Amino acid sequence: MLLIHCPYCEEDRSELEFRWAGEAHIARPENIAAISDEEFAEFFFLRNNEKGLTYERWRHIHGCGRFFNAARDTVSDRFLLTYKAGLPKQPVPVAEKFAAIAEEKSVETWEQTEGDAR
Amino acid sequence: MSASSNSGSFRIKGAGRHTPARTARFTFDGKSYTALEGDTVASALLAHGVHLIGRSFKYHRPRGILTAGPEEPNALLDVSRDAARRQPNVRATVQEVFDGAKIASQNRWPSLKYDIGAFNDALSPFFAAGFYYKTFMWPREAWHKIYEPIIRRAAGLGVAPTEDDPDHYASRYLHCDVLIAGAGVAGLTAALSAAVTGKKIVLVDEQPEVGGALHYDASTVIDGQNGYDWAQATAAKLRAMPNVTVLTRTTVFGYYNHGFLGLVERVTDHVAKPSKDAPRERLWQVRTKKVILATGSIERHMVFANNDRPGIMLASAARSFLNHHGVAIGHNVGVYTAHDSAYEAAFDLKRAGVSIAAIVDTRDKPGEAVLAEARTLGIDVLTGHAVVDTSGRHRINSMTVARSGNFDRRKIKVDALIVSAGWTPSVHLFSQSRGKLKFDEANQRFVPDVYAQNAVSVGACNGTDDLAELIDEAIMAGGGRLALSGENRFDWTGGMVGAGEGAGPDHAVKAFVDFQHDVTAKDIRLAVREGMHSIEHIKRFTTNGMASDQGKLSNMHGLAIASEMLGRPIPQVGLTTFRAPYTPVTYGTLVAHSRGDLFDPARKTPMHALEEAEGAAFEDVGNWKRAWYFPRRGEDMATAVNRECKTVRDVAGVFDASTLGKIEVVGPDAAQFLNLLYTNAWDTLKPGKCRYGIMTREDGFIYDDGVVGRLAEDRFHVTTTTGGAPRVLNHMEDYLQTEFPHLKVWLTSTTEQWAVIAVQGPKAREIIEPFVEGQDLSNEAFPHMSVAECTVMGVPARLFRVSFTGEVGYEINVPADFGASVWKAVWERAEGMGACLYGTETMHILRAEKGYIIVGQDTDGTVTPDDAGYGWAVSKKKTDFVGIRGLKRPDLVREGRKQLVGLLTKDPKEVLEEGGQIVVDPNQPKPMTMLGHVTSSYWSEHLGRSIAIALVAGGRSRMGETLHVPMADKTIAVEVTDMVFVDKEGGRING
Amino acid sequence: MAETATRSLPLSGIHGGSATVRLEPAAPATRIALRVAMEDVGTLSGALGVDLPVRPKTSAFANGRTALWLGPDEWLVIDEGESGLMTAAANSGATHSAADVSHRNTAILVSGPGAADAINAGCSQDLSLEAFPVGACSRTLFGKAEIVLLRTAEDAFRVEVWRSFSDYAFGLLAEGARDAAL
Amino acid sequence: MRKYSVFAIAREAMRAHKGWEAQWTSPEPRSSYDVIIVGAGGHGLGAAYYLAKEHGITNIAVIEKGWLGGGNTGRNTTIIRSNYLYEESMDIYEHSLKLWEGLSQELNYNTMYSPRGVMMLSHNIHDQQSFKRHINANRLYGIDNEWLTPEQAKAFVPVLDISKTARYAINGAALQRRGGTARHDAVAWGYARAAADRGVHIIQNCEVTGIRRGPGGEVQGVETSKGFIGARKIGVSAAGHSSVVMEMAGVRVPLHSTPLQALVSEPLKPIFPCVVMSNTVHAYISQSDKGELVIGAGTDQYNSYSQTGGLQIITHTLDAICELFPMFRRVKMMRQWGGITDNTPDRSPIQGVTPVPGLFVNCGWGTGGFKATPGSANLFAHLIARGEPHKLAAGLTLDRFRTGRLIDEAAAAAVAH
Repeated sequence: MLLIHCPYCEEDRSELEFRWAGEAHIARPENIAAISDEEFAEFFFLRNNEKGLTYERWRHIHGCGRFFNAARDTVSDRFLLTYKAGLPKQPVPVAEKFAAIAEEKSVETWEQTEGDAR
Repeated sequence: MSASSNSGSFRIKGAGRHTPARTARFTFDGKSYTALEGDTVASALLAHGVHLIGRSFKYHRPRGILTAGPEEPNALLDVSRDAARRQPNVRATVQEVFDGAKIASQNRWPSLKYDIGAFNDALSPFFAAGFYYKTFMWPREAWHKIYEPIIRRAAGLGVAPTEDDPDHYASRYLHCDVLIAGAGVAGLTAALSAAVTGKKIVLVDEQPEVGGALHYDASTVIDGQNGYDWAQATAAKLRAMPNVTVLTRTTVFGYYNHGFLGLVERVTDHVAKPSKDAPRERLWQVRTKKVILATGSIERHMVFANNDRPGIMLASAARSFLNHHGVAIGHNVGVYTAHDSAYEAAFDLKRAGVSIAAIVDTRDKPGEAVLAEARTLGIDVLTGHAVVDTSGRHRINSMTVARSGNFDRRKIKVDALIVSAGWTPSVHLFSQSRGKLKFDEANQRFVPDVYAQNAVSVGACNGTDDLAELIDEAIMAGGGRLALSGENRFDWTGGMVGAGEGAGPDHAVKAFVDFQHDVTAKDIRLAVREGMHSIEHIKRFTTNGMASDQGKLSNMHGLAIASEMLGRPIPQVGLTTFRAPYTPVTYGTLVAHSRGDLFDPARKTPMHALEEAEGAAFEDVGNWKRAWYFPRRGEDMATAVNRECKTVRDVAGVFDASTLGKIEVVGPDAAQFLNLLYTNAWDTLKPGKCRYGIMTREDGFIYDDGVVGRLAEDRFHVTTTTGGAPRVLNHMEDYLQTEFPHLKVWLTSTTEQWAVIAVQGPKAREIIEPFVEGQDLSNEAFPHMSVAECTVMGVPARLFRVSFTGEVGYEINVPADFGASVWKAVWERAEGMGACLYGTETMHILRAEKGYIIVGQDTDGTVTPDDAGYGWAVSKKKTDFVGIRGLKRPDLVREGRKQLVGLLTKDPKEVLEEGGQIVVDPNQPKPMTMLGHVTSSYWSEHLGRSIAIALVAGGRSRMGETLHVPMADKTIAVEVTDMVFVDKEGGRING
Repeated sequence: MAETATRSLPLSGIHGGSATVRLEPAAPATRIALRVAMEDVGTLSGALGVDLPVRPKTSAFANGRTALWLGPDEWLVIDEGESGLMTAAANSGATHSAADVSHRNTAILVSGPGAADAINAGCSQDLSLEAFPVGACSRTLFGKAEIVLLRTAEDAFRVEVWRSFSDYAFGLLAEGARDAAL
Repeated sequence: MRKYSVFAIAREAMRAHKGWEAQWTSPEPRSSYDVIIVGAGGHGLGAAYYLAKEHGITNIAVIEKGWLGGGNTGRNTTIIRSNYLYEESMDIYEHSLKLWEGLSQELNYNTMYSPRGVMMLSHNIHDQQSFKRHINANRLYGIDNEWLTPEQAKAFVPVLDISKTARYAINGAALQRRGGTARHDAVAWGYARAAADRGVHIIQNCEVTGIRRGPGGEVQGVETSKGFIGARKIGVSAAGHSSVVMEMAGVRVPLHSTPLQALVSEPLKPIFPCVVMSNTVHAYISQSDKGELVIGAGTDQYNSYSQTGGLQIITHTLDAICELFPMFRRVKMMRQWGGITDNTPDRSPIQGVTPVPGLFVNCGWGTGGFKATPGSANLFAHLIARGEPHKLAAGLTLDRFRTGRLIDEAAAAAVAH
């Protein structure tokens, strides 16, 4: 059960209060009626599904009700930062980034623990 | 040795910490025994000389008690308080005896002593690891029909409970600064150190009392006093501090993400007569800032031929039984070890009057100190020797000893044998937290290396053996200042992993690595020979470590044997992952309060009780209970529904529509927002009017629908489907907050603010008229699709003139607490006028007769507004709305899409099955080409025939065409028609 | 028609609790769900006679009215009397949304030394006085129901819950209360 | 390859099982192959086997970053069924089920396919309508699936609670008798052994780190932790990691990788005769040959490659299981674990060509890929060998997300496992 910092409530809360809302910073095309089938498919279906640093949206649905953005490492599930909706993509502070890389290396992934000889 | 009391002839007078006068009676396989309070089932049985406890999984070999803790693989029992409170697979070494306990052995038939299944042991040469992958394949059906049932019956251990569990379980969330797992010397010291900082501390231990290894280790002195006494005093001190919670009989079973841990507390399983209010177990869900892991270590057994006989036991277990429970495990005990700890067990036993047949040590050079002490006590030590075999059918009666590398063997008579191959740090929780282990080559063990969460390991689980060092480490981890001294009698040396001498050669020798699953050293070698080179493959092929003890004893041995066989060092072979739970956790505990009425909220409308009183049958719609139909005395469902349908069309009916979702959309940009969220246009809707709206997602498929009323320029009352309410609100919030944040509009769920009483039918107006104030109900003043704020029975109400039946219809919205009162009055009047109450079934039929769709029944997430025949609801003028682009994709505009149409069966009495599939040619071979399916189908009492709605490929171009619905027993011919079956002109609705 | 509708509360007649926890349904109250942008908070506060709190997880009380911060532009305003909250808001002159939710919610009062433990049977928030002091409030989950939790005293809470979830919430509180008394 | 049989076992029993040969070898990679398959799960190994057996291509490497069968093949709850709704789905799952029926004999490896029946519980009218839609479609397509009354369901699963007072009382069930379970490891191992026997190289502990492409954009081979390995055809069958591997070739696929958890109980004597699934209360359960109750939990809500999930997912699943089977409250969870599932927007798989010449993809099996193993592998082999999909898999293309021709089993309210 994740612990998530809500940038509106300014507090860490249990994942139970939140709902994941997909990849962040995918703007709905302003001229959506005019885009091509390919562009629509990309907008609506294609996602980065990053292994590592990902930007995503959450909604504090059983809390303040706000949607917000988060940067999370999908290998360690560590949150690097969260910030309010509407803000542009926030860079991950360098220290956090290094910590995340270190952590990603430090966590026992299944490849490491269950892999064969390396 | 004295048989001092009836609590067992193996009790040692003066030994142990239980009070002789406090006894408890229990039965084992029908025979009655007396135990002392504080005994585990294991210690109580051993006190009576009972060593044969169970049978193994595969070979049904006789098994005894190997350990004194939760790592026990053999002594698994069925423990019951009464018929409904029966628990299989209970560890005898953990379960405390309570007065009246009924205990039985498992996995044997007809009895523990004479078990038919033991025949498997004789056939064991055939049952090598993975043998079942290589046979049982012929003929094809035989696996499922013959072999598998036999294997299943032989496998499994305990018998599942067959009655509903009458006990209850509790759950609690808990927050703290530091959680300390394990209350041995390290955990207690860390707790003391952390407690003085004022932080909120939770100290957890799985045993009934704190102390950990001090339970058996009687020679350790801490702070100048006996270690165990120090532990109890320290716990008392901690308990008295307001910032400390001490939980005993509580296991930290899982260490999850972000400082979240699962604990299970066993509250009543040790109590003879538990209070009714006490839960059997309590689940603690803890969120902590820091974890101190003080989980200790687990002693390993020695791997050698026939190392599994009852009476063979870990050295530390023998010490626990003696020093804590006051029970000797035998009269003449042998010792086989590769580690000094077993010597201390021998010393304790010897001093208690038990004779020690010999200490057999694989090492040439055991620790000097223990060797000297053995000499002093006159114990025979055979260094550089191995135990290569044992004998004894239901209990060991001799061990066969050989000098290393020598074929000369001699038998030594024993009635018990204690073993130790050294200690494995308990890194389970550390590993669950996703920390990374490193291999300590010198001591052949894995210890914590890199932490993934804010945790620290102290003591034996961290590979810290020296007591002074351990205390320093624990104080440091706690973060406080503390002066504490500790003294051990002996510093231990030694240890080995893998098979000892006598575990091979492979033919016919069973040297067990994993007791419960009967995995032997040769099984592991076989796996490697067969190409299983990854430890995970070896585990899965042999099932080593997959039994209910999850490899607490077997993993390191298995790994070492594989490593030797592969010729690769242990860290290169890898380690299987430690998974939660640390020890098995009762489902009931994980479920806790979520059972029965609290399993899932049953949402009821304000009128529910009144409907119940009228005899309503209810159906589940999402979380809601909705009145389904109102049978009168003697009516079955069909009769009741036919009556309701007819009455509504002829007179009127009263219906509870409260569950419909309602969203208050308020703000200057409200219309603009709805324009973007619905396919329809809303700026043209005048206050006081309603419109039916369709909502699509970006993909263009129907997502929800409902009537929207405009109450004012800046205020809309939006309704949604019952099941769709939460997701529609979330969907709207998503767009409002993240795509259209510039719009000044807010959304509030008002579903439950309003009780909604629908009155439909020719007499609807007449029925409601006397209750309504402040609104002229005439057709001119309040035509179909109107909304007004007015007063009903003196309370502010929202009145809608809407119809989901095709008749004149009103929906009275009153504040929910008034719902019952208004309903009662309206129904009283309606009943007097010959109207009826009707439920969702009648509602479904009446709307189908009019061709109104139900989203989720007639549509399924693949249907566009046009497919549903609602193309008119998609604005052609708007330049944007959610779904505008998705609707134009090639597949959504192609010819031949499935469209909603009406179906009339050729035989008017025939009612189609909802879900029936439609074909052109019913005689075509399978697989048939299907055109679509029946989405709604009913008997229409009003029409005196059946009607149906269906999704049919190219449906609207097939009007009049005959199609077929092939059923299992017949084929039903149908004609494609329009979807409106009643009052096509729509005159009634405006009546 | 002369007959006037009477009000029946969802939890009327229910009672429960344990040696350390008292559970009782709250008296009927007037409530609005209030939404207003930051710049108009002052205006609305004036109109309602209670300062809408702007710090997360806090509430304010004045003139018989309690305003609970639920989100950055969202408050639940509770008046335990029959008051004109809607009218007061409407007369503020500022752009806002007020929806009457007096009957959508009902409330359960939880008090006694075991109150926090009882609520922690299903609520994942830290209810220690440091983390959740008197006056603190939050929307959160209680088991499988959403609630708004307000601490009214060191050992007393008000649990606001949608009416159709109130049976469930009361039932779970009763279980929590039983366990908290052990 | 030495044939497995009861006689072989008897012979080996006489000599302490010293004569068994390795089931597969661990060769060093060649510099190039005709075909490289990324991912040695059941789907990838099976595809290699069918390429060798049915298409005469044996110069194949299956490259696996961990140990073979260690991904979702070895982590799932082994449910097999084919009673899907849409023709595209029925085609592939029924093809698969037919292969399951003869797989042990085909591979000379006991995969323990056990047609013990898969029962889906209906709790309300909506479930009933949906199940009957499935049953009718299945029947006209030649796939068994039948409606049971609550009493018939109880007769089939005696421990089922069919009382009317249950929170979500059962109003019927759909049963596919040919559905059931199989032994997951045996499927991977059986394919590995049979493929290796035909000359396929299975290269474990070798991580693909890049896909090299030629001047025309066509694939030339893969960069790996063991160096570059050439091939003109690459099939990606990497389950939860499909996005990561496809990204190496610059191809984006509509996938979410999500943790999916499962758990087993302590071993019990036979109590549960088949597979039972319930969509309404979100749970599925069966009993393994070892006696463990095998229970599938739901997916966690967020993207993750961590293979760990939240405890709340497990507790919610057990809530439901204990509601359906109240006597299991005293049973104990022995082990929980997680896998990474790759989920598409319409919950149907993607198998087909990609915009990159020579690159083929098989992914998006979500929570239900195990049942498809033989069928998917068989058709993937066809795709790689012929360069175009078999007609049974023709609807599974990437292009459907452009045209909107989705195969929305989730929307059709099928149980998605």
